[in-house]
Amino acid sequence: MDVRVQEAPFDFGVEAATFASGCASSGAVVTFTGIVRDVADGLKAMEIEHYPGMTEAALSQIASEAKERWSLEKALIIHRHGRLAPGEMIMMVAAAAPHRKDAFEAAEFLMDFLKSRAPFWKREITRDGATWVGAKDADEEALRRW
Amino acid sequence: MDVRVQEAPFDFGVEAATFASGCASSGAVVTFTGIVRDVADGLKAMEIEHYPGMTEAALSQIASEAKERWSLEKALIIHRHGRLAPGEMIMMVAAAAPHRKDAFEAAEFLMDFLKSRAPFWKREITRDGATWVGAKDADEEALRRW
Amino acid sequence: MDVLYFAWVRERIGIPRERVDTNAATVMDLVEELRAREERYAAAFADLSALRVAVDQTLTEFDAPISGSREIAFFPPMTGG
Amino acid sequence: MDVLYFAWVRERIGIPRERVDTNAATVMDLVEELRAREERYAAAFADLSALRVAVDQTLTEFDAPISGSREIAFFPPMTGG
Repeated sequence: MDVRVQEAPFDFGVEAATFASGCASSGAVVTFTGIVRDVADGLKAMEIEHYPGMTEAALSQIASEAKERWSLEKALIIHRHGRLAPGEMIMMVAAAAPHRKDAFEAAEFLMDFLKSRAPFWKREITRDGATWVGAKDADEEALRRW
Repeated sequence: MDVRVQEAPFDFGVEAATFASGCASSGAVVTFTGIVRDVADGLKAMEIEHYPGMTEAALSQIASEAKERWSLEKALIIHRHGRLAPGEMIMMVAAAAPHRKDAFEAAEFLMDFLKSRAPFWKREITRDGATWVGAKDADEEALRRW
Repeated sequence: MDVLYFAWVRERIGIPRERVDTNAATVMDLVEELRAREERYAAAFADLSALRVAVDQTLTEFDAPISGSREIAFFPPMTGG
Repeated sequence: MDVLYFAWVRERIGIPRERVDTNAATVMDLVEELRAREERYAAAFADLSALRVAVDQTLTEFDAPISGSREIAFFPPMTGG
């Protein structure tokens, strides 16, 4: 289990390959990557604030729970904070399991908890100023599945 | 949309990174990778037979349907055939969408159809000989979701 | 038309493909003709619930018409992914 | 104890953290004390349904006890991932 909270960019290709290459007893690897969308609404940057200490603890707990519930061989969470430009990768999760259903479910579980139970707050910077991103009802709803 | 059927290995890290880096308008990228399991049951190799011509057509059709149903920005399927050693990657799919739910669902859809509607047949080679892998009821069941 | 066999169907029949001259109207008619040929065909086509068929590279059912088709393929349930 | 503020709660109150001497028994008691201090606190804590609280870095409810706790954090619903 590997949890990293960092300001620096990460290399998705290298992380995904390294994760998958150590999964010979698993068979199924799912990754999710979140990217700052570069859409035509004048977004200049995404700023991500977090709660040092609690963030690492919350992510480790989420990863442990996923690992136990789906008998994962491995789980990985990388989440950045600070200022990110459009097109930059915000975070990734990866889950390795013997069967695809477990790998998919575990990755979705990790994402659903990251969205609304890990202490990160996103702020969008546009030409018109800065706006805190609001929590979505759909994200809270998604947690009920688990 | 990118569909590749090949005997040669592929570089998962490079493919995943290339796929994700071209997804600036998407926000959510999900990948799935299938690996020949290296378990303690004496598996020496996995041989994958396919139906040249029909394979490419079936994968393209599955990818097109996924792209349409979930408004994907991009979809990728790579599937190998021939003889693979334990630990080698068999295949990967990737899906890029504006929101994570769509990216996850599309990737699961691609996998469910690959499992039992794309003309591949797996054979396990062990010390005791060769055995064709049987289709699983659970895989047929999984298709009903869509 | 060309008739193709894959996986254990290919192994049981002993060849990957052959040219078949037939007036069979449906896949099932063709299966009956093949079954009547030789024991290895009868063995391969003994349990149709364990087989799948594609006509001109599209999955279909055993009652599908095949007149005018170029390529019929028989194989076990697929195990991709 | 240390009281921490994040995101727009931090902006509204104007500081990221402060030392608070309190005999508050629950989170809610602490909120009432802070509200009574100054307008900026009253504004930040006006709508508790828009706030979340963590006691010693664990998410909890506003009726949770805080005696003996070292660190209370207030923030809006999280938006990670």
